Order: sequence, then C-alpha cells, then structure tokens
Amino acid sequence: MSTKKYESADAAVADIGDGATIMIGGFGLAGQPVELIDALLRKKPKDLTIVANNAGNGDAGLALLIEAGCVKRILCSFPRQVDSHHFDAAYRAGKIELEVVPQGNLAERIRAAGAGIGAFFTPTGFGTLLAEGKETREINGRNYVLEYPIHADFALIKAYKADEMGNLVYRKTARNFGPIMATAAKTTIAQVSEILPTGSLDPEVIVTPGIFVQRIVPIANAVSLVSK
Amino acid sequence: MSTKKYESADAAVADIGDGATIMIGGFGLAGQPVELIDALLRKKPKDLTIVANNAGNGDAGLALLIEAGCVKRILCSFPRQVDSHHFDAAYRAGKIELEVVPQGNLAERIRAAGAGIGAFFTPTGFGTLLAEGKETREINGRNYVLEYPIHADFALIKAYKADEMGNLVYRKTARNFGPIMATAAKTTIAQVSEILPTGSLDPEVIVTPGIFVQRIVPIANAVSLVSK
Amino acid sequence: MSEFKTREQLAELVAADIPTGSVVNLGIGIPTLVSNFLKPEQEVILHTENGMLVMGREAVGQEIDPDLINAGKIPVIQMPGSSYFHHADSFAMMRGGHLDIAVLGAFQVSETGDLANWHTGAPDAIPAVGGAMDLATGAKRIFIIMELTTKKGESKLVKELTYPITGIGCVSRIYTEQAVFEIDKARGVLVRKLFGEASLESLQNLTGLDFALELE
Amino acid sequence: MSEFKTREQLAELVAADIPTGSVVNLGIGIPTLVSNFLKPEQEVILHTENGMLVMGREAVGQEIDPDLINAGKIPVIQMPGSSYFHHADSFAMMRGGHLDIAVLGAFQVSETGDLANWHTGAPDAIPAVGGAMDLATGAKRIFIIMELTTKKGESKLVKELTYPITGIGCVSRIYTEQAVFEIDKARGVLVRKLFGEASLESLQNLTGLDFALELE
Repeated sequence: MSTKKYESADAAVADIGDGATIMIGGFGLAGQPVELIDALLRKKPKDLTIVANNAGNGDAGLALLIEAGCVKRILCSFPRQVDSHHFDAAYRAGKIELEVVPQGNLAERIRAAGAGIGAFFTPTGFGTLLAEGKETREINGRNYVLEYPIHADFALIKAYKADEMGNLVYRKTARNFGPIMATAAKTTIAQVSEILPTGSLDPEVIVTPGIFVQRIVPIANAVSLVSK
Repeated sequence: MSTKKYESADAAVADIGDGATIMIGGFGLAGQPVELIDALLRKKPKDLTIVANNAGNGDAGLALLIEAGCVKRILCSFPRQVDSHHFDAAYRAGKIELEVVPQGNLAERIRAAGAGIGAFFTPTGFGTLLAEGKETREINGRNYVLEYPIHADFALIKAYKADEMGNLVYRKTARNFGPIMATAAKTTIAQVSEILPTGSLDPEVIVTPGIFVQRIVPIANAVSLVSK
Repeated sequence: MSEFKTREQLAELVAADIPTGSVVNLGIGIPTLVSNFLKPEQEVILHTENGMLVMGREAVGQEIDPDLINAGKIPVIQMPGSSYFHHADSFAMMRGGHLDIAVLGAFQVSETGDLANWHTGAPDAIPAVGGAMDLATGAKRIFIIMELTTKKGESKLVKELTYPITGIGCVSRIYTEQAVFEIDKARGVLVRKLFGEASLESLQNLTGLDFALELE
Repeated sequence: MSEFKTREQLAELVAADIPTGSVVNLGIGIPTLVSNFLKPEQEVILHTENGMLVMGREAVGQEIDPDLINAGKIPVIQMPGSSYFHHADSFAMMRGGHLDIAVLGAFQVSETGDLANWHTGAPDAIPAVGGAMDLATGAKRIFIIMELTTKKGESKLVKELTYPITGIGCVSRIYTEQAVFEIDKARGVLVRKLFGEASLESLQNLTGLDFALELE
C-alpha cells in the first residue's frame, strides 16, 4: 500500500524551495500547522509568497517565518493584530509586500481555485479601496467586483485526524481555511494528531477526501496556543 | 421553543402557489422527496418552474407532477432517461419548456445563489450548443462561459435526520443536490426519516445548518425505490 | 434625568431590539457584549465568521479550548445545535444574505448609511479588513454601536465619510450614548431614542445634520 | 491472427492503462465495465458525479441500497476510505482538475480530440447532457471506448465533428475494436495498437485520415 505518511515535518517540507507560493491554514493560532511551519523555518527558504488569514501571532509559526525574512509577499485579510509585532516591523521596514483581501473574498478565491472557476462576481468590497482598479459590474440592480482564484504550490494545513488514504476530519473552529486550501494547492501537507487505519472514519463525516491530500504528518502533542 | 416541525407533508407545502419556482433534490430517485412532491401533486398547482437534476423517473414523485401538467418549465441536466416517459410525452407535446444545463454548471449556479455570487466563469460548455448566446472570456489561456445563479421560492429536499433546530444530516449518495438547494431557496422544506432532540447531532457532522431550513416533515417509512 | 448610556447599556438595548430567532453576527469589540444580554427565549442564533453557528458564551476555566474561538480569538463554548463548517461556507452564509443582523463598531457612519470601520486612512496604519466588508454588504441589517463623537468631540455621524469606506448604504440603526438613530432610505436619519439631556436640537448642532424626530 | 476486440477486452485494456493511484470517473454504459478489470494493487480511486469517492463495485442482493448508486443509477457498495459530499463539491473536483482520467463513450471523436457524446443532433431527440461536458473539460485525460464505425459502416473517428460537440480538444486516447489511437497535440493521431487484420492502411482507408504508426 503506497503511503502518504511522512515520518517528520522536516521530511514533508523538504522540497519546498525559494519563491514558492504557500497557503497556510488557521484563524489566528486555531488550526495553524505550527510544527510544519517550524520545519519550514529550519530550511530558511527565501522570497516566499504566503496566503493566510493573518500574518502571524506572537512568537510562533508564521510570525517566526516572517521574522526570519523568509516571506517576500503575503496575501491575507487581517495582518495587524494585538500580537502581530513581527509582521508590523517587517511591513514598516518595507521588507514585506502586503495584499489585503476581504476575508470572504479570500476564502472564495481559494475555493474558486480548487473548483476550477475562472473568476467570479462578489458584492464584497465594491466602492472601497480594496476594489480599486478591479472590473465591476451591476447585475440585477446590485454592484459586484470581479475577483480571480488564488492557486498555490503548497498548502500547509492542520487537521484533527486522517486515515491512511489522506481523508481528513477537523476539530471545531480549527477547520476554517484547511478544507478549501487543500483543494487549491498542487501539494497539500496535512499535520494531524493521529493517522487511523483506512475505514475508521465514517464516510459521512470526512470533510477533506484523500484525493486532495498528498502528505500526512502525525504530530501527537501539537502546540495549541490561545493567541492573546 | 418555536418549532420547524410540520405534522404532514400537506401542511408543509400548503402555501406553494401557482407559478412558483421550486427546486427538488435528488439524483434519479436517490434523495428525491417523493412524499413532499405527492403532497404538492394533491394541490395541483399550475405553471410551476422546476429545478432538478432529472425530469422524473417511472411513476413517482416528479414524474407524476409532470404528468399532471403542473410543470410549465424545467431546468435540469438529464431529463431523458430509460423511465422518463411522462416527461418525454409532455415535451414532445410541447407542454413543457426545457432548459438543459450541464450538471456541474447546474450545481454551481445553485450554490452561487446560496453564496451571494453574482455570476461566475466556468470552462464547462464552452463552444457547445449549451453556451450559445452566453458571454465568454479567455482567462490565463483557458476559455470560460459566464453563468448566473439560480434562485428559487421553495426547495423540497430529502435528508436522513434532522434535529429540532433544522440541522440536517444526509445518507450516502442521497445527499447530492440537497445541501446546495437548501441554501438557494427562500423557503426550504426537508423531508426526514426522524427528528431528534437538538444536541443529538454531532456538530462536526451536520451538513446543512438549521438556518437554511424553515420546515421539517418527519416521514418514517419514506418510499425508497431504485429507478430502473 | 437619565444619563448618557454606557457601552453595556447600549449592548443591552441592541440585544432587546433583536427579533426572536434572528441569525446574528457580533463584530469584534463592544458588539460582543450584546451576547451577555440576549435572553434564551429570544432563540437568537450567533454566527462567527471562522466557521460556527449556535456559538455559546465566552469559555471560562476548564471550558477553554484553543480550537474553539470566536472572531476576536476569544475561547467560547459549544451548545446543543452548534455546527462547524469551513471558511467558504461561512462567508457564503454572509454574502448569501442568510444573516439577519450584524452588530459592528464604526469610525464613522454617513447620513445615507455608508459605513467606515476598517481603516483610519492614516498613511502608516497597517490595513486589516477581516470580515468587515463581507458583513457590511452581506447581512440583511447592520446595527452600529459607537460613541457619537470622537475624543476631539467631532461627530462620527457625518454627511460624507472622510475615512475609507467599508460598505455603501448598509447601516440600518446606530446606537450611541446620546441617541439611537435609524437610517430610512426615503426620509433620511430618524432619531428613535434620546438619552440624558440630548435633544433633537442638540444632536443637530453637534452633527450638523438634519434629523426627523420619531421616538419609538 | 488475433480477432477484433470485444467491449470487455477493451475495458480490460483501458483498466491496464490506468496508472497506479489514479482518480478515475467511469462514464455510464460500457466504461463502467472497466471497474471489473481494475486490480486492487492499482489502488485506483473511483469518483462518481453524484457525490462519492472510493466507490465500490456493483451491489448484489442484500447489499443493494437505494441511497447508494452510481451515475448510471446502479446500486454500488461502500468501501473503507469512501467519502460522500454534495453536488457542488463533486463537480468542483471535476472542474478543478482533480480527476486524472474520465472514461467515456462517444458518437464521434475528431482528429484534434474534439468529443461528441451528448446529443445526436436529431431534431426530435430530447437533449440530456448530465456530467458529460463537465467531465470532458475537467478531467486531466479523457479515454474513449467506442466502436470505430457506426452501424452503417461510417467512421466515428472523423476530421470534423458532425454531431453537437461536448468538449473541444479534450480526448487523449481512443479504444476501438480495431485499434487504440492516441491524440498528440503536435503530431496528430497516433496508432498505438492494432487488432485483428487491421493495419495502418486499412484504418486510413476506413477513416480517410492520416495516422502515424507508433505501436506501444
């Protein structure tokens, strides 16, 4: 049986090179694959483009990747937070490009990539700074902005449990961006607390079918912090 | 506690009037809310527009609605089937208008209505009869067709179980169009085999949150046929 | 002589104005106070953008679970009837018009209901929008809780926004320490409640706007 | 002298050409025979448009469950690793390029890989497209199983389609009783296998097309 299981986070991210576009799951720290990011950090890749909801919290995961200067550009909806000091410093020093995207458009653009949609009209952002220069259109009396899908080379996500085929289930609000990022990246690497024998997960409950997951990394006691 | 429970299918469809646009869940007979449709049939509404994957099978549910002349127009992906004789007769007699939609575009147009998307570009159907007269566009070297959402007044769907708040779970491939139709109609009526006390359904397993469901009809031994 | 309203009192007022069975999203900050004043019999369903419906109150002690947080990243509890879903489904609920009310804060609101609450426009301010724009255009009604004036005493209820806009003509009601306003597409800004020694005149002087007095 | 291939033999050939671990959608009719010839060690994952992955074989006797059917409405069984999902997610898998191979039937295929398999074009024929167009444009590769000629002996492999098109330039390989063809964007139609007394010449005479002979 070919396996998607990787013995370590380091092995799973070994081929992520400079200039890669990487989606990182999580809403704050909930669902952020901190151990996968730490492994990426150890490799010190350069000129990364990151797609995530936030731009790192405190001194863990994504925040450290930014502090280490690995990130050239970030697409996210809510970079500035109480504990986003590493991002703030890099941004103010002009060391990181930022594209702010309304959270719902970010989610829909990621979903569109996975669903093969070429572009879509959304009402969110019409008439605001974040729609400047974008095509707009009135449809049935409502104004819309044309938004395009966001694809990625890799997606680093955190799920709750996986089976050997890569089917995933998530835990509470740690689900957030994981399922849609898994569909939008060429290679999806999922950090899970446990890999179960195939057949253990109820088919009705599987959220991310295994066809979207190329690599699974079992990390038993993953860091699980509450961001301030 | 206000309840979404209706004692009978007849009570649940009582206010569906002539000319209504009604989505009907199901793929063939799997997931088709036959008892709800039978109740609708007893009311003999006229000039209905139906949105469904097929145009009725054998002599049950949707097929009988068509046979009774209630349906003025149908949007579907696969009307002609081994046992679609009622539809075939009505269509050949010019008594029913047909808009054939590629199944994936039908699903995405229904999902778009529920998700507030104004329109979207899909590669499916480009250059074919089913894209004639539609706006097209090349995006990153691929050709797309612009498709618009499909809204409805009512959605009749069949789920497996519900709780009192209207949260729904489905059963195997009887899930099909149910979850997306529930989001696209003003009023969703769900036929279920059982209504459980709220809290019985695992929050991770709920497929259709109760906010999308206005009426629940418990029908214990629902007809469940295998279409020929 | 009733005093100006405190934040908690405004949150309580907003809670009382939410119809039974409404699906509601409470924005980060003051709006989250509203959940403390919702009564069970109101059967209000709270939605949080990061993928949960029927969201419970703030979690305390043993209840705290880092995987179960609200939009402000504060741990909350699960309730009977709760459901979880991914980000595209969560914002499809907003964009698709399935939320009845979103309660938000604001830098400014214009007399036509334009909302500014995501960016001060200051050149060195790091922009962050989160779900603000999706909520503003998506929810059927927007209730704003804000002080009527800035620290420098300027009115935050203005003729035209000077801050970057979040959403056009999307605000329905505005709850401030001095008064509750309602924006009526046809008749403009209505004063629905007056607090303390505020009066139609005092409000008009302070804001420079014209209001119709239609107390609830 | 080997005979022309039967449908079952063609289905077996197709099964053998499916790489290990491929995600495959088998169209209604002859293509479904392919699943009978897939070996467990190929670890092929079958997708069905009505919302299931890791779809099992046809159900028999007690196994039959009206809620568990394939695209042809034939009852199938569930397997370890199966998963269920709704229609928008199912077709997002197709449209999003997550299916490696779709095996379909055809009325006609052109020498540039255009496919016609949903509508005969006959005026009184009731059109029905189902997932044909989504599969044609969505799957990474399309394998066709069809007879090389119509009942009247006309070639179904043509210079230009005369039937309504399903998808432009989407066919990769065509399995017929006389030969297996491959469509190469640059070099046109290649003959990869010959059966019975078929030859490059006989095929070119029958179809009126030019082929390159590159047997596998």
